[in-house]
Amino acid sequence: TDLEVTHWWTSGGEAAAVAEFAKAFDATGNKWIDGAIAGAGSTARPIMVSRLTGGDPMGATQFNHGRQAEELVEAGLLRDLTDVATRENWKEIIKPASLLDSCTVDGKIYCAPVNIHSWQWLWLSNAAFETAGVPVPKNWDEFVAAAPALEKAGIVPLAVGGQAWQAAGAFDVLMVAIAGKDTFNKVFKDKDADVAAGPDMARVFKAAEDARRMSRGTNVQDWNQATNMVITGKAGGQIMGDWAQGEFALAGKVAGKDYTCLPGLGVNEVISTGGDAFYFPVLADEEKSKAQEVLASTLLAPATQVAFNLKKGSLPVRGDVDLAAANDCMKKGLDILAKGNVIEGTDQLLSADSQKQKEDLFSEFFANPSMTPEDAQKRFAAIIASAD
Amino acid sequence: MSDSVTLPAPAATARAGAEPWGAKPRRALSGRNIMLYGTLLVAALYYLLPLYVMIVTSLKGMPEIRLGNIFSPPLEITFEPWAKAWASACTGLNCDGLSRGFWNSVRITVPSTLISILVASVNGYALANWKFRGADIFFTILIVGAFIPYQVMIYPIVIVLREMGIYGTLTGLVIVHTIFGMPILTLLFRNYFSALPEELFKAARIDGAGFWQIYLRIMLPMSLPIFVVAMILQITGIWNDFLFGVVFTRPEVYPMTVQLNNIVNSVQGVKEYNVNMAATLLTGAVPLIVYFVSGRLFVRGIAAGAVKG
Amino acid sequence: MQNSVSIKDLSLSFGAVNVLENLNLDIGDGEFLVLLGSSGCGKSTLLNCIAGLLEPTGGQIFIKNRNVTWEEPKDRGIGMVFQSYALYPQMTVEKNLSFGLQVAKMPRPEIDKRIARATEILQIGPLLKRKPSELSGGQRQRVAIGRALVRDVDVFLFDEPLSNLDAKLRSELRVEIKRLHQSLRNTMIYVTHDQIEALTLADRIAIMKSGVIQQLADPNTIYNAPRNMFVAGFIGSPSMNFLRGEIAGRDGRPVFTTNGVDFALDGYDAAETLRPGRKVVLGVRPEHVSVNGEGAETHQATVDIEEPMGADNLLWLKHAGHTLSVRVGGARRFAPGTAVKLSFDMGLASLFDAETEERI
Amino acid sequence: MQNSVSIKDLSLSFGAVNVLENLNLDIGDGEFLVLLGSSGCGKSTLLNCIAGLLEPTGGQIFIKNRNVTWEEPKDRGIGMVFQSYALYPQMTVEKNLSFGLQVAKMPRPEIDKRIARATEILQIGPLLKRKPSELSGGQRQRVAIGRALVRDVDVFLFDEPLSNLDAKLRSELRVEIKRLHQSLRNTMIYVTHDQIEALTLADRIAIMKSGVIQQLADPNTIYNAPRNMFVAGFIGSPSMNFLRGEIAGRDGRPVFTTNGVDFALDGYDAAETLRPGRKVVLGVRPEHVSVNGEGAETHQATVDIEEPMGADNLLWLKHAGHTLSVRVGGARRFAPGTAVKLSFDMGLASLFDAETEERI
Amino acid sequence: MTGQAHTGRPRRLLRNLSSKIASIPMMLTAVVIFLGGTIWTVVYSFTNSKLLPRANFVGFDQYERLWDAPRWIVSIQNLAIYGALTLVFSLVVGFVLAALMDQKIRFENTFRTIFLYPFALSFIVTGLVWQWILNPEFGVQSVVRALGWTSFTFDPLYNADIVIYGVLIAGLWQGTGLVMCLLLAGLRGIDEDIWKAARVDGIPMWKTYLFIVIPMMRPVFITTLVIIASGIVKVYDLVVAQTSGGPGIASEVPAKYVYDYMFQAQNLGQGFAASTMMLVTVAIIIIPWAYLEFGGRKRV
Ligand SMILES: Nc1ncnc2c1ncn2[C@@H]1O[C@H](COP(=O)(O)OP(=O)(O)OP(=O)(O)O)[C@@H](O)[C@H]1O
Ligand SMILES: Nc1ncnc2c1ncn2[C@@H]1O[C@H](COP(=O)(O)OP(=O)(O)OP(=O)(O)O)[C@@H](O)[C@H]1O
Ligand SMILES: [Mg+2]
Ligand SMILES: [Mg+2]
Repeated sequence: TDLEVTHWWTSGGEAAAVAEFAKAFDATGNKWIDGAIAGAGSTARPIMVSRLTGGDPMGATQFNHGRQAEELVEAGLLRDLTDVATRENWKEIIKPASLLDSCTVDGKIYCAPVNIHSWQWLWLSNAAFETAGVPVPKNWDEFVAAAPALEKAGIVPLAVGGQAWQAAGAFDVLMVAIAGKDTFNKVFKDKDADVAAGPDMARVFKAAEDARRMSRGTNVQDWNQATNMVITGKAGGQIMGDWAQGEFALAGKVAGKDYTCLPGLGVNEVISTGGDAFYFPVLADEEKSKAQEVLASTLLAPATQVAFNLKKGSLPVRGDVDLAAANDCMKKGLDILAKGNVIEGTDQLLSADSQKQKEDLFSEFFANPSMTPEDAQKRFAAIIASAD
Repeated sequence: MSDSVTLPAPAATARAGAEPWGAKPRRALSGRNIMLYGTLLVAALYYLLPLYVMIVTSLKGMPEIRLGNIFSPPLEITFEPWAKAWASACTGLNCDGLSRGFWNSVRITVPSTLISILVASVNGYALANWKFRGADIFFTILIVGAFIPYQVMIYPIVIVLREMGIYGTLTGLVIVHTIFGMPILTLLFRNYFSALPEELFKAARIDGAGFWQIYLRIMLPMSLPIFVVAMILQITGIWNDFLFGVVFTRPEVYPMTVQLNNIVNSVQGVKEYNVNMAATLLTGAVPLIVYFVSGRLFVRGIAAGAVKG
Repeated sequence: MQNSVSIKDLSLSFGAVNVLENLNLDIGDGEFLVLLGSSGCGKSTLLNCIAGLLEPTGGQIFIKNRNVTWEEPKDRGIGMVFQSYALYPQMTVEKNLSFGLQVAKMPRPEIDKRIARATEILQIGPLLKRKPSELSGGQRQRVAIGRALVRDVDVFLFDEPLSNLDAKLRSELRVEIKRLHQSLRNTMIYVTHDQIEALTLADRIAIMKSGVIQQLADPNTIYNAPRNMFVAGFIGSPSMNFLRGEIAGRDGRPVFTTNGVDFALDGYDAAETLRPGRKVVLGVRPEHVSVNGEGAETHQATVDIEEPMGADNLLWLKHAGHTLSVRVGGARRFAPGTAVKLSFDMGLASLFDAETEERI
Repeated sequence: MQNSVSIKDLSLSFGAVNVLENLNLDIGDGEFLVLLGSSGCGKSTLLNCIAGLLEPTGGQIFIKNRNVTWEEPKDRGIGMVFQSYALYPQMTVEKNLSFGLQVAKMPRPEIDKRIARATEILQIGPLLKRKPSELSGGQRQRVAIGRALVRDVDVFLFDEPLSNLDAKLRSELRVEIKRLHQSLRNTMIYVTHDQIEALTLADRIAIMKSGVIQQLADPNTIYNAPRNMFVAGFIGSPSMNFLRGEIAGRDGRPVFTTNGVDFALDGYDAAETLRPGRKVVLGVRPEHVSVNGEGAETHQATVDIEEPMGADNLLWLKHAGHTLSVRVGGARRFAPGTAVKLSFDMGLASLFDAETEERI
Repeated sequence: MTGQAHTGRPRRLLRNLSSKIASIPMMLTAVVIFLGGTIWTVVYSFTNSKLLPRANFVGFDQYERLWDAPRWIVSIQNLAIYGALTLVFSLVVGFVLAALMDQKIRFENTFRTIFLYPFALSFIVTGLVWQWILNPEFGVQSVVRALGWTSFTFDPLYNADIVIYGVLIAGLWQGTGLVMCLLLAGLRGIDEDIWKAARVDGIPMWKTYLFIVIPMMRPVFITTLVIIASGIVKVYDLVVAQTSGGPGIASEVPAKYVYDYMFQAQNLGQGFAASTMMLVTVAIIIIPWAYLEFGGRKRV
């Protein structure tokens, strides 16, 4: 049976990864009709929502799992996968369990998580530090300390691209690293505005101010241009998710030798477990509904998971697979994962609305040196207070 | 620019040397020409600079691009990005580049352009020459409509199309393009038609022509330049449209811009600037050709000789 | 008489400007009506109303006894030559001519025949393939006439159709139009400023002033018995001489007296209704004054200016404080200052009330 | 005489159409030259060349002895009334008149004065605030004249400026233009189709045909001694009667004989150069034929048609196989079929060579 | 004859029937889509709709939040600056180019295509190219510095104070070609005789353009104005592609606010509130203008 699957994985590596899904699905005698649309949020989402509300749903669709799909579930547009999940025993195999929680609404499972992406990485250019004559830092504090030397050498210490999500992401990473997992959860999970306005967070904002100072002169927009600054040694480091690795690999750089990756900024080795999930709209066609079930289980099959995640550069959602082929940094991530040092991603914890407000705040903060950390914290607390 | 008028040489010399005689010769380097072409060339430079960067980049390999000198010509010219953009860039699973959506784009653009221009020009004509009570109220709404961001209207339109049962069809998409083209195009045509001498319209009515005949045989032939402009607007808009093309159709008829978007807009993947540039240039080629070819329709003095007074 | 075009109480205003006011006009079937009037008096506006190109603000229009006030121009059975030509710029001359016929779905051979005929009449054969922008003013005007001529309609509206043609062509076309009218017997409404045209073509002439018809009569009546001073002064070139004075009695018969000079009114039609003392204006056309002729009553005058005009010679005479224009044969020359004797042909003169300016 | 405008070997063609060919014309300072010619003969084209709006393909143009062939219109010191008016559509009448002056940085009071004067002459006072689209045809034409009149230039080019005006206004404006010319003494080149205008206004008249000047002379000469048959037939309305025949000798004196009827050529100027047997054409104007008059030599004829034209009466007479038009006073009426006697005023007749059509 | 005379107009509905039939698409679009859609939008701007429109009314909450958001305020200010400058410059530049193109030049077709091509290229990538060109590291600034003028600074996209002008440079680059085309089409409609009259009157070329030709082109200018203005109000991809609203929120624009909140933040209510504000502003300007423009019975 033909099943149309929409997703926003279109770059080289991503496409190759999706191809693994398709291959596996086609092998079950069905057919994967690809509906790739690049550009997550603003581009792909209205399309998916329109298709759903327009009465012409696709067979399956990628969505950031988490709060974003809740409403679609409530509107009865998405299909309950509990049957498949119980049959395949997802509760057991999916690690960390929080991933499945994000798919659960009122005790029913509505999505199939397929990978884990983590944000908490500091990528450092070994060459840049060499030029500046300082050793490659082992953690955030060393990094901040090394900043003046880098600057003197004409190197931007920290590259932060101009897009809003990069600044907000970097802040979250700083927060986990400096204030710790508990504060993180208090603020984002419990929406505790007092904590958000409290002294722990003040420290984070101070660090963010450092980061802001260190990022002056980045002058690029795209994250990968920022990464490229690290690759070419024009910048000392960048806070970016694990996907940045692809850029280093493509430039022929070797982890450990040319660049260094510090999960959790080398301070608090905790990684978030954001990621992608597939949702399945309610279809009238019996056949297709059957095919949806097949697809759901295919996505989580161990072989598919390995093949997919290796190509995608992300971590698999099940702990029981063997990732011997993973590289250095990825292995570090797997380790942390195995230790259970995980937090949920802000995607899962906050509504997109609050996320956006947060992004607006931090992009402004990072770009505007006249904005004091105190002001920013005040506004941050307000956002947390009104978050739902 | 050697269009100096060739005088019958003997006559010219026979007649008192440098004395002005006959038509004024056009000297290529007159002050006026220097000013004129100078300004045009300077302006052209500003317009061409980004194009230059795009072409140069599209001919470089990625390593060279990472070096970061955007103005330097490619050390080693490679057409691979072009080939890749056209034929092998991947859109999800389908690695056949822009070529995949090309015909879909044509299939979408041709009817959408034609129908939207047709509907709007007839409308503009009705508003300019066959006014009826209340027409202006609708028109005002339409003009205000020109200022509504498209995206805001997506959900209402999805609902309307769903109710009409044409959501997801090509017909639906053509209707959407017609709807969003309507405010600007109607205004364009209405204002143009109302600037044509009213006497012609009167004369045609006396000649017994009705609404449609006047439109087809009098107004239309006199409005070539504005039809060109409308075509430029619509072909460009529809050819480059991405949002409606995906929101209102299904993957099998996705236009080329979906591929372009996918090549260019990957969020987390690796960016291949050279392929991006090549893809953009390739996608822009069709409107560009239309611009160039339609140029001769920009005729001068279209209503010359029509009326006295 | 059956009316072909009949206009009842027609009014039209452009915003605050009232152009036509309660205009009434009945035009017989097959009649050739010439509209004359000063520039801007509303002639074109009237034609446009008849054609249905302007919506009247009040009143009704009937064509062939059918109320067409609200009908489309194309349903009225009219052809029109526009003052501004209104040629289709993108069509060749030939296409301009054939357009209306094609629209009417006339068979091609018939179209060709008609075009050939119009082309011949209008002498535009070599121009058929040109566009209007490549024609001279007069050529454009001829094409505009042609476009109306090829059509076979009940009512033709001609708005100054010959104004930009040379005299020769004009007189040829005048004859052609007359002939056409005689053979087709359709109704013609013809605006012109050329009095020769008006007088030779018209069955009746309507003289308009500021949107009001002053007189509607046959050419002879208009010329010789103008209803009021406006009509009298408007028709004829050079225009009628007006002498202000009053009626006096002389030997029991009324005479016209001005600045102490008396003119017998013997030949005048309405002489018996004239009571002495009434203020009147005497109107005499320049050609009805004879110079050094053998009139019954002669007066002394001196030549002021002489204006030769080819066939004629126009003299400006000074007489009793008035300046009179007088037309004499082109061969009779008078040096300024010459003393001459003049006499009026009272049978062709007009008397107007000085107040109402109406003819007595 | 100093030449104001002088044109040497001017040629102009639109693609394959040769409109002007080697045209030469000298116009004196302060002269009033009228251009007459059949429709489409190139009059407007010539004016456009003089104004610098069309580039000649060959030849030179001098204004005030300066070679201006390549100069911009604005440097030529000309004012022009366009046949198509070419008013600025979005400006009021007043602005149309004043714009050129404002651009020339003329002080406001002076502008106002000039506009007031033009307004008065042209009787467009109430229209000053209107846009051209709100004017009648004749009103537009007057504005077009006004736009030229307000300018103070050496050479005025008028392209059929009065064609759309009523006779009354036209004669008034004619007088005004004449007066203007007399007071300013600038050079005027004036295209018209109205022969009265031509004859009364012109110092000299140039008659054109197909881009070639046929005759350039004062009105009297043009009228009475036309150089060739074209000129003769072109001037005068109704036009000259042409009788084809040949010279014969009678009593040693040349006579003109046609269809067996002889006409003595006694009064004719060039009678001595006429050798018998030469094929010639005799041209006689309608007003130079007298009917039932006391000419030396009378011929029998019958009235065919009678056309009353107000002041005059046009008779079409049948005589010896020819049809002759004859003008008599408007009061002399003849029923068709009446037998009349006619005689020619040979002193005012013209003889043309039948081959060359040149005057003998 | 008088029997059948009736002074009143005949049935209104049937007069001009073809015209009314031909206008049906327009009327439907205007009423169903634009009016209907707008009302729908306005209604839902009073709800707390998130991802899907839901009739959960919350009064003016969305508007209060909107006017409290610094980003919205900045967006409006930016739009004002960007709009005013774009309007002026694209009209001026577009007209000058059109006027130059109208001088019977050679290679007209080539020049026109050059000026117009930016309009044909998707801005996703051309925006990136402008980003590069305006980038101080490897764009114009670095080239000029390499030529020896080392203090030369040109980094409009990375300086919050002038970033909107940086956006303007690219915006003009993209949009003036179309304006030129529109105006060129208008210029081509001007009767040659008008030019002749102006030349005889001795009016210099630029004055002829300014006082005669441009006023004659009023209808085309109105069209152009509406096209430019609607482009300004809707400006979005230009900013996204070049600055994503940055640095910080320095180059945010209202349309971006609308989209971001509708689709990224999934707060439809907020997006609708913002778009309602935009629409109200536009309507306040357009409706009186339309009244003046169409209210009189005169043709444009
Ligand atoms: N653009 C053109 N292309 C070809 N022929 C043209 C063009 N313009 C004018 N002509 C021809 O040139 C001739 C002269 O035109 P012109 O306008 O000078 O005539 P005119 O003497 O002013 O006539 P009229 O009295 O009718 O105004 C005409 O026969 C006309 O057809
Ligand atoms: N749109 C308008 N707005 C205001 N007044 C107008 C408009 N159109 C015409 N008029 C006026 O109406 C009057 C009649 O115009 P019309 O064209 O009928 O005159 P006409 O008799 O044809 O004159 P002409 O002999 O000069 O052509 C004129 O005084 C004119 O100024
Ligand atoms: Mg008129
Ligand atoms: Mg002419």
